[in-house]
Amino acid sequence: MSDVRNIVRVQLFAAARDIAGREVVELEIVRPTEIATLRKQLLEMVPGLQPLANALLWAVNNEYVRDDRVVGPSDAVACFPPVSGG
Amino acid sequence: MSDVRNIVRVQLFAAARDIAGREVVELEIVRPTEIATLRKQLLEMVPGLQPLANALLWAVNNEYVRDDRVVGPSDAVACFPPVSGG
Amino acid sequence: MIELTEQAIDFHNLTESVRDNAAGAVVLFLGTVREFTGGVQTAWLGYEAYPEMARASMAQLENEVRAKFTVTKVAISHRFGKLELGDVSVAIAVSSPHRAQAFDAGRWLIDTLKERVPIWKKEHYSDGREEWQHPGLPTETLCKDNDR
Amino acid sequence: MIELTEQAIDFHNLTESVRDNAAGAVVLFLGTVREFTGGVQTAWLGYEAYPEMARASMAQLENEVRAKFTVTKVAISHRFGKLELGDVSVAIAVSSPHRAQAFDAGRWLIDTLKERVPIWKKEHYSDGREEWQHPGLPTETLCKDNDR
Repeated sequence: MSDVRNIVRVQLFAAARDIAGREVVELEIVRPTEIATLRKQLLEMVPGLQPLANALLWAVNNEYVRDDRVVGPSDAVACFPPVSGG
Repeated sequence: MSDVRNIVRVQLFAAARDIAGREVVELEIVRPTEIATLRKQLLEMVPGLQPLANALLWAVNNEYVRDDRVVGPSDAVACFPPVSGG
Repeated sequence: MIELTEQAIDFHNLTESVRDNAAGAVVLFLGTVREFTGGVQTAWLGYEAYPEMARASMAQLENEVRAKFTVTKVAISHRFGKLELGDVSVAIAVSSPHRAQAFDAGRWLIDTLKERVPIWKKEHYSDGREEWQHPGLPTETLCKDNDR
Repeated sequence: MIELTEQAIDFHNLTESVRDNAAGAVVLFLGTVREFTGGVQTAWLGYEAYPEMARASMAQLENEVRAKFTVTKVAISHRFGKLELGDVSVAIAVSSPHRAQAFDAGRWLIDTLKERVPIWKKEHYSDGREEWQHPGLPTETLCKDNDR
């Protein structure tokens, strides 16, 4: 199973979505992977996000997560800049 | 003029009005008189107010006043216990 | 806007009256008649006002809150007469460019109103007792026999 | 009560929903679209939400405010889509036995919502510029040419 190629769909919002020009980026992973790895892959795929890189927030299954959170293809993953509701 | 007898009408509210059994007490003054004097006259006329005496508030023309405020018959004078609106 | 009324307070209208394009925040405070206070059950409340001075005093609060805080609009309404459980006794609405000032101004207004505006409430308890609320006065000076 | 809506927020109904005989105080907070920020004129605002997480996050706020404060009832509604000047973007209503807790809970809710709930606003200025609001990010990373 460890060589099965899987897809993690990362939802983007607000300025991140505008810069990427799309609402979802699909990242290929070989096995359950840390957010830190996904971040690297996302920035390679969408270099325009580089200026926001340090500020981007990540959420898995509707909760904020840190860089060491491990995710698989069944998780709902999202990435976005600081929030400004209210 | 100094010997003309005048009447100051003191409006009472809440527990003070209930204890006195009336909404207005008329106090006779000989000349413009300090609140401190009116207080003494009021307590003589309505001894039941004695337990509240130290807490009673006085107002003249819709503003709180101290004991040394001088009032005459044309002033709107009121006396009442601590407020509890809201 | 200052109001002293025997009718139910229209707090929706009060809130609308302070909305303004210059404001980013509105705070509304409602005082409502609570059923239990320290285990004692209230049946209803009677509010009495010294009307002329209460209105003058609320208008003065509006002037002072404008001097102390950055507020765009202010509205204060106090009810008097017989109030049932859950009824709104007082409503204060404030708008401000920023939320911190709206909260601080609203809180200052209700705190100061309770200290200063000549309105009094009489508790009518479910056991038939009644009692004027006069902060700082010992209860025994305020309780009257119902038949007195 | 938690709501995320593209319609105008019915803050009267929201306020009514938290009234309770156990409460002596209700605090309502409204965030409204302000016309001027530091001399710059807003034409309208666009609010975007991550809907599933925004709802979960607001429900979590309700749980936390109940743990931190003595609150009777809580209601939170946030709007998204296009908002005009003066429109209500967010409404928070809290009831509590006592007013200090109602004010503190309301303030904690709006402060924490603004830090945490995944909703973003884009300013559309009267001069035609538009700009995502992303606190902490330098403006130049967020401004896009309108024709891009």
